Amino acid sequence: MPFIPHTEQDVQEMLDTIGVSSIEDLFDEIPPQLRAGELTQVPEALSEMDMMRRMRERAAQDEGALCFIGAGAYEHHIPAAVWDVTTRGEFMTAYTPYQAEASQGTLQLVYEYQSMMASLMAMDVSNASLYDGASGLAEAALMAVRANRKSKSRKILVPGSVHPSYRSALNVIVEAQNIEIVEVEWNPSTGTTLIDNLASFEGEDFTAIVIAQPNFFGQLEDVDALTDWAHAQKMLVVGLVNPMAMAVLEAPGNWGEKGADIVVGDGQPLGVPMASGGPYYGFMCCTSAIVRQMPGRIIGRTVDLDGKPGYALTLQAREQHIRRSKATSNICTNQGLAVTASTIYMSLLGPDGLATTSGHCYQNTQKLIALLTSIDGVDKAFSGHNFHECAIKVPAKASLVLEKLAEREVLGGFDLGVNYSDLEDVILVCVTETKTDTDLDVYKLALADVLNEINS
Amino acid sequence: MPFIPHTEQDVQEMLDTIGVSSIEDLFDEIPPQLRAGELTQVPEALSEMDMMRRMRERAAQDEGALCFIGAGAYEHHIPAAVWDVTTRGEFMTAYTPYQAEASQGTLQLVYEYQSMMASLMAMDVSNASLYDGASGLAEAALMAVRANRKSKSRKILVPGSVHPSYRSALNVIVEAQNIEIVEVEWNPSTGTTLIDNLASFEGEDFTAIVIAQPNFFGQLEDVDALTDWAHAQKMLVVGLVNPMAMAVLEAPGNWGEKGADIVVGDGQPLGVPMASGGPYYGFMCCTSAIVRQMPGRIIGRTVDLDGKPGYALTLQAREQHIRRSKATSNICTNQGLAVTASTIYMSLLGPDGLATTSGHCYQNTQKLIALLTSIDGVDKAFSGHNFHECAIKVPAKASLVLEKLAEREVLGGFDLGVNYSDLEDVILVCVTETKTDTDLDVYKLALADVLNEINS
Amino acid sequence: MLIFEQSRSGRKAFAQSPSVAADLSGLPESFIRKEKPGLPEVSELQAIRHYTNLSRKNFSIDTQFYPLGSCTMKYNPRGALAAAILPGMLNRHPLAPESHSQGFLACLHDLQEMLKDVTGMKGVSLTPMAGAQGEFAGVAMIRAYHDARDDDGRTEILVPSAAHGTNPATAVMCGFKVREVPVGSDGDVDVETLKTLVGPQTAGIMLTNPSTCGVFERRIEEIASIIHDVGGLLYYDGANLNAILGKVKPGDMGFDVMHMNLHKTFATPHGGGGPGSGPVAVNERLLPYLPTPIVGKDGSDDAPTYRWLTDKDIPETIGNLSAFMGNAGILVRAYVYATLLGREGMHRVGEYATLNANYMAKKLEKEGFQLAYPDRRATHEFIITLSKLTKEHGVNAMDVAKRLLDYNQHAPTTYFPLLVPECHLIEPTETESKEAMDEYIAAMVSILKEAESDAEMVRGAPYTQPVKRLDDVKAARELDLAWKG
Amino acid sequence: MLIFEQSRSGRKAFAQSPSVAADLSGLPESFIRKEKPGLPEVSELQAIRHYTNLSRKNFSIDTQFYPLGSCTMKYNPRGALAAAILPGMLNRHPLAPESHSQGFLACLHDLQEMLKDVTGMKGVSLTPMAGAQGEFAGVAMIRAYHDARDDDGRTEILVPSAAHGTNPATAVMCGFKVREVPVGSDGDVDVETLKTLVGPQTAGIMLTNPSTCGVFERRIEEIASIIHDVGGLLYYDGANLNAILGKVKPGDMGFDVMHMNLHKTFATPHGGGGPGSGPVAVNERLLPYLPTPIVGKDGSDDAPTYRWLTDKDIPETIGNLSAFMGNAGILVRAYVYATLLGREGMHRVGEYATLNANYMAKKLEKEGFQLAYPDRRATHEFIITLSKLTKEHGVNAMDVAKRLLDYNQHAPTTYFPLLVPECHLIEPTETESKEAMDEYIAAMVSILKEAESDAEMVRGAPYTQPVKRLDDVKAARELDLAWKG
Ligand SMILES: Cc1ncc(COP(=O)(O)O)c(C=O)c1O
Ligand SMILES: Cc1ncc(COP(=O)(O)O)c(C=O)c1O
Repeated sequence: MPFIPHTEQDVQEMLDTIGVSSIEDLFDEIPPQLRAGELTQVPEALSEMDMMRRMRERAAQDEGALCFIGAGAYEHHIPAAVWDVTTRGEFMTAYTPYQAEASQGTLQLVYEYQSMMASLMAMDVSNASLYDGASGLAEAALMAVRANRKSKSRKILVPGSVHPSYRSALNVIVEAQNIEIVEVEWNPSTGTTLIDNLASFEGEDFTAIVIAQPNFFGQLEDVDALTDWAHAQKMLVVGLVNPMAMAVLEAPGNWGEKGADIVVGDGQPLGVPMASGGPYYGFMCCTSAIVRQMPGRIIGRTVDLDGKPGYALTLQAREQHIRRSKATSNICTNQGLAVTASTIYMSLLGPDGLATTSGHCYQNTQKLIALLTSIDGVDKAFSGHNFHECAIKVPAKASLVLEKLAEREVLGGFDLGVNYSDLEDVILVCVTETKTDTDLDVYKLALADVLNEINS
Repeated sequence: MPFIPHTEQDVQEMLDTIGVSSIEDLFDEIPPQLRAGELTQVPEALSEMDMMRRMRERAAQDEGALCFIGAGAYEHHIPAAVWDVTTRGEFMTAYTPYQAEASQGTLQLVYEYQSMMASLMAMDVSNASLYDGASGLAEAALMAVRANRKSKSRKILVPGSVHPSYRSALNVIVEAQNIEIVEVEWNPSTGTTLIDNLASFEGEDFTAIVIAQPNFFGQLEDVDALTDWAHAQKMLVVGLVNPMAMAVLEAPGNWGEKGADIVVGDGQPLGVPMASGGPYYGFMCCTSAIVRQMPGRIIGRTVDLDGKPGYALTLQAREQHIRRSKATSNICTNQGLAVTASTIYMSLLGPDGLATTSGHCYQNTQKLIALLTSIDGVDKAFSGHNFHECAIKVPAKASLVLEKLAEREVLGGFDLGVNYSDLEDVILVCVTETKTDTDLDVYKLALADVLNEINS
Repeated sequence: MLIFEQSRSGRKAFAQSPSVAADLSGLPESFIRKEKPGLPEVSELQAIRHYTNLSRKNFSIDTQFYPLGSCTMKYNPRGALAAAILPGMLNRHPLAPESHSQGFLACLHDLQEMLKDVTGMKGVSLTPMAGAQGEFAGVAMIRAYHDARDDDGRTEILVPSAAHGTNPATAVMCGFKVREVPVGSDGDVDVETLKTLVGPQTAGIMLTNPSTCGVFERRIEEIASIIHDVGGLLYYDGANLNAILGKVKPGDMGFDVMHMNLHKTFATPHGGGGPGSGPVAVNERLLPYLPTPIVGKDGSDDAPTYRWLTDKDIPETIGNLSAFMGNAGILVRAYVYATLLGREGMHRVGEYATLNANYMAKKLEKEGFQLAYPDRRATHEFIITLSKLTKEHGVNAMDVAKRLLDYNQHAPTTYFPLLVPECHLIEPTETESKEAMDEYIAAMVSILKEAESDAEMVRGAPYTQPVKRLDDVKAARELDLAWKG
Repeated sequence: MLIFEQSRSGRKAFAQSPSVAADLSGLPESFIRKEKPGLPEVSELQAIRHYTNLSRKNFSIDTQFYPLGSCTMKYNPRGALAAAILPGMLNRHPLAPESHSQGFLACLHDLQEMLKDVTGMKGVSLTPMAGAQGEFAGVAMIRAYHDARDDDGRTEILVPSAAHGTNPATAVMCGFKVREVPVGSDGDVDVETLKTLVGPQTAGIMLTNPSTCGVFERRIEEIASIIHDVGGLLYYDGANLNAILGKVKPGDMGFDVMHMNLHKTFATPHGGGGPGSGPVAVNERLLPYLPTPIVGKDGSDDAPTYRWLTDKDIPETIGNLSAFMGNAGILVRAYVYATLLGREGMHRVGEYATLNANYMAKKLEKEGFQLAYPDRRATHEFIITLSKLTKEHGVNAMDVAKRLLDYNQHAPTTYFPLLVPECHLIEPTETESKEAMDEYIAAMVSILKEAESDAEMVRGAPYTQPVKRLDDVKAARELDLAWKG
């Protein structure tokens, strides 16, 4: 009986104690007509050995290609130590630290995480995590509506250059609460949100604006100008950032005169494997002024009976288990283990290691851009600066090019035509520090080859 | 500076404390002419990322073939839990438990290991490990010479059906101490040591005999008769066994009337990966009567100041760090971590799980024998019974057949011709529980194909 | 000591990133960060030592019995981890083309099929990232269903007073008003009152069964009729599915939609707070609204190909709830768990979980503890109330919980459900041995004696943990949420 | 509690082996085991919980400062583990054909080359499985060398009195008599006496440099001449190589043969007692005798192929010491470590190891501790003697060591080398931070005060460990080496 330790004698003794004659008797309060039959769709058990064999075969099917896709999930080198320590039973198989005295490990770690993340974002405080970047953005929108007492509109400005999946998840999650998302157009030549695009919104009541840095196209926005403009309009500013980029780029807390009010994003680049999309985690930071509107768990430092420092869940009155229908969010289980990994990752790299890694992503991307645009008909889709993704225009349908690259075991990027009908010939290409010069050459040669094939 | 935590300020403060002006000064007692120059053969450092990339490439070179080689190292399924727990820092990065109070984890575990291993071998006691099976056999020979006070000969009978590498290592290690290894011939039709072969040795003074079960050819010896014969000749019996087989086959402690006196072997089959040959570990058990002659560390159960049970290194007076030139062996560092894995492995499988696994090795081998011998000209080399290895005669040179099988990504076994000139057309094939019926078919088809190619 | 207190400016002791700085000369100054973030500067050894030692300050399933009610802290098989971290699984990009995703998609599809079977439902979407997001998806589908029928007046979701906090919070997030349904003294929903609360304003009801009172809602079919009769739908909160896995299917009880907590029922690790995974399952009515993405299968069973179903396939979907496929890695672990259990094993889960809980309940009762529902069968969990102890000795449920830690036992869930005073909600799960439970019971008996002879001592517990009882009030009043250096 | 005490007859709770029993009908009864072995019958959870909790009773590098002299307890990089457990490395059979071994062989060959360089030797064999086996291989080669020259009368190996126990034990295993060489009060070998001990009977000398006294043998070149002049050879015990890695090459000091402890100098984990790895290196003289197997390289540097060298290539080899390639997996880890350090890093090891030891020595001296060799430079380790404390307060070196555990500091090596009374041999290694050492020093200062004010208390230490001081005498007298049920 996999995982069930009972011997026949145990079962008998237990039944005797309970005073019934069979396990079946324990279900006697359940109406008999509700009892389930065979589970026909659940196959016979496999031993761990057979299971691993199957899983190795399945995993091998998906392996081996060189990956240049980013679009919200990024391949970085994860130091071996990160998950060795993260998967220690004491971290991995504990739950939410309700019993603080028996959970100081997790609690102190999350306090350290909050400190690191707040500092990386140049914000006052951080929570202990939300599900992912996209749902985190939705929580930020809900939070902004609660926090901006000056605004009555429940309307939020979101540039079209924000990740399309983030925007759709945002919509799904906030629309039931009558919050309206208003799209801001991006400039087709720079791929960014220009102040000029915003002029038309001036004077109207908006609760908040979302500013992504870098944006979905990998382009760098003029965050200072946008932040100051929004604050002048009495909106809250929600920064949406890639935390890896923040080791090099100016942090949201320092944007413009006053900095962003809320910052969210996906923590995956910080030591969390791509793993088909999750578990990642949404991080969220904000200014002290609005911390009581923040969703999710928060750890605070306090003292014990002897005055010794210790850590505990705090501001629980915001949460569903205390406040129920009046909670700031329904979130309960969060993404703790991914946060554990990120905390260890940031400790291992430190500020300089993170900046170097981040810088090499940038540098490798510039190298690849130079290589690819040396091919006839291939060009950057936008002017301006970018971080480690770049929209590359190709002289063919992006979907076709990508398909043919995949046949050559190069996953060439994300087809922007899927979400932007004007960009059907544009590929969003990502390069991180994991790519060598040889890898970049492989991509270039494959692309040249593919374009040749298509055009011949 | 990989792994060195010193800041410039640290270094300065430390130098100030010491009262020197540079690190260089700390080497002023070393004659200058001895100072090393550049290390020209050590390349520039790689980052962990670049190192892992190189190692992934190298590892991939050696991967993928279906392995039917045994000959002393066996592929078994290792439950995921085994090494997850074994590689916990507290087990992996501790050292020999000299400070018993701060090492109760390792100490209790080894006490449990000793108990399990002694019981699996049906012997009184076990030590905490030797290097591997081969060097363990040498230690057993040395121990037998110390322990058998009745014998003066320093001569030990070793059948030719004992693993050739074991025999050569045995020779290398014992010859300096004037111990003579006398070879016993094996019967060419059964591949085993027959009592008849031994008659010629009767009356002569031998210190001990080595009895392997199964022997190198995978054949089962008549261990009861051999043991009783040896004891009648006043020899000590050194059992050499595969511990996995002992879940099914009679254990050395129960051989014949009185059982073996010393038992050794390689613990690798019990949860230790093949890993190109090590780290494995040599296990050694013996009767209580001769425990003070045993080499290697031994853990004993005792009590602390409060009378609470605890564990400690014991019988240290046998060991080099106390007894120096009079020690039972020079061994110091042993193979603790592999023992840790085996202990967890045996706990996870229990007596029934181990017997089932062992039984499936046997059963799969019988299946493969039937398949292979259905090919024209292919036959068992020996009559009698075998465990999970079998000597298979092929109608061609074994080395050629194996080479061509390898081209088909089947590692077909061990070429017995390497060590036995009469067996140049015999392959020692091993099948464990890890092989499926499909795998067996793959082997059969590949072999048929290879023989076809060779004969055409 | 905090990791920051071990940091020294200028320390660079790692082999983790390229040693040469990158060329950033192409980036204008204005984009570039001016001040280093305050991350610690420690050596690899310091980081490992620090976090290894921190981990040692946690209780966990791997180290202690952890009978946290409503959380199903069962053994998390290491084999599931091993499979999920195979390189092909770990390094797959979420947007990899389907040609490079067949292995992963096959696992997800198999899991969908198994979950349909155990829930008795018609469709499954794996995407929700925890129970609460599953609830959101489910209630959003209820909303979409009424919307699609232009049934506009349905503004209320009913929730029993014993419900988990996520239920009312979710209903509100989905734009509904919450109306509480009282629970009777036998732990079942008060059906008579329920009848008075329903009407054309009823969008649906959210129920767990067994309920958070640890008893099976016996009149569930009647409740289903009441709700359905007024045009509402039934949401099943699957947090307690472990009690009935393989024994009863929620779909058969009349539920229209539900979530599962794979991190509970399907043994994926809880990670010190998460991640979890909360797939939703629906009957025919709600099939069109399932959240995306879902894995579809084309071709024959012998040569299947798998692909993502998106809003092109499911035009009425409520949409996506995360950037990609939810907590994909957790889904892989759950799939592996189901594979290791197999059909027989799946049937056994509910049986042994129930056996363990009933055993503990009966034994504790015999030792003088008061069951909240003494006349009911326990399900996979049960409640004791310590009101008497509190009244007589001033030792409350929290004190007993803290004292348990000194006995190396993780405390059960305390003060939930709110309607039982001074309660402990105890859930042993099927993977715990009789011996482990007996030890816990012995600890409880011992604490009972201590409370009688030295209540003061018990109120001061714990004494053996890295810290003594913490000042929660100070934590909330004098907020210290980030280290300031 | 022992794992056996958690066992219950008939418990089968695993998914680890095939669930159906195998068909053994082909095997005659007489071969078959009659009684089950006494292995525990526990669930996967019980096993994991038990061993996880056991691990928590250990001190280790990952959790504590561990300045065990002569053992070089430096940080063990996790990257080395990650590389060594790549499937291609972990699952390679030791007898796989060379066509399927090029990746593994390349690593070993690269390691051989690097070790030659850092030792200043001409040949390396990686096969010995720990230091002591390296010593055996080395002394056996010395024996083979003399034998090959028919130089029969060489029956003695010289060993300084301060030498590690493995040195004399090894010499005896190789059939030699051991003659002890005294060590002077400055920690160096007494060269004048040495001269009187050598002669035609001298096969060789075994030395470490720096010696186990933690000082550099300054007259090493003179010693080499003395030994070489009488026809003997010099063996270098590489246990202390960390002190001079990248600074001095043993080959340049005149040594003919040596071993390295990769588990010390090359940062492979100590595993609670092992495994280690003890490669041997030799100069030209002993090249013909190197133990097999060794990795050879054919072809150009651009397209190398690697192969095993065996006794066919090295006909005079002393032979093989283990069934296969020694502790292959440890060799891979050591190779990775060297790769991560690189040339510069390798040069730094000796420097920072020496800096740390000298810092600690000087600070402890300033705090009132007595250095065994106060006029000498410390090398990578140093000795303090607590004789004064023992005389004045009855607190001996062992008492202080045990009390250190209460300060969460692993004790240094005690009572070794034997010639320094009441000694602590302290080796911080280069991977420890100044803060870690300062904490240790603070603990020592505090214990000194405790010894002065409450010697009794210190003698009773430790108080904070899973057990108090253990009764070693009982352990040896009333042998209990296996659980009897
Ligand atoms: C009864 C019940 N419902 C819902 C939830 C919410 O699930 P999750 O924490 O996965 O969001 C929980 C979890 O604690 C629960 O116990
Ligand atoms: C000086 C010295 N020589 C030799 C050895 C023996 O090495 P090993 O334990 O690897 O056999 C040691 C190890 O402790 C040592 O310190």
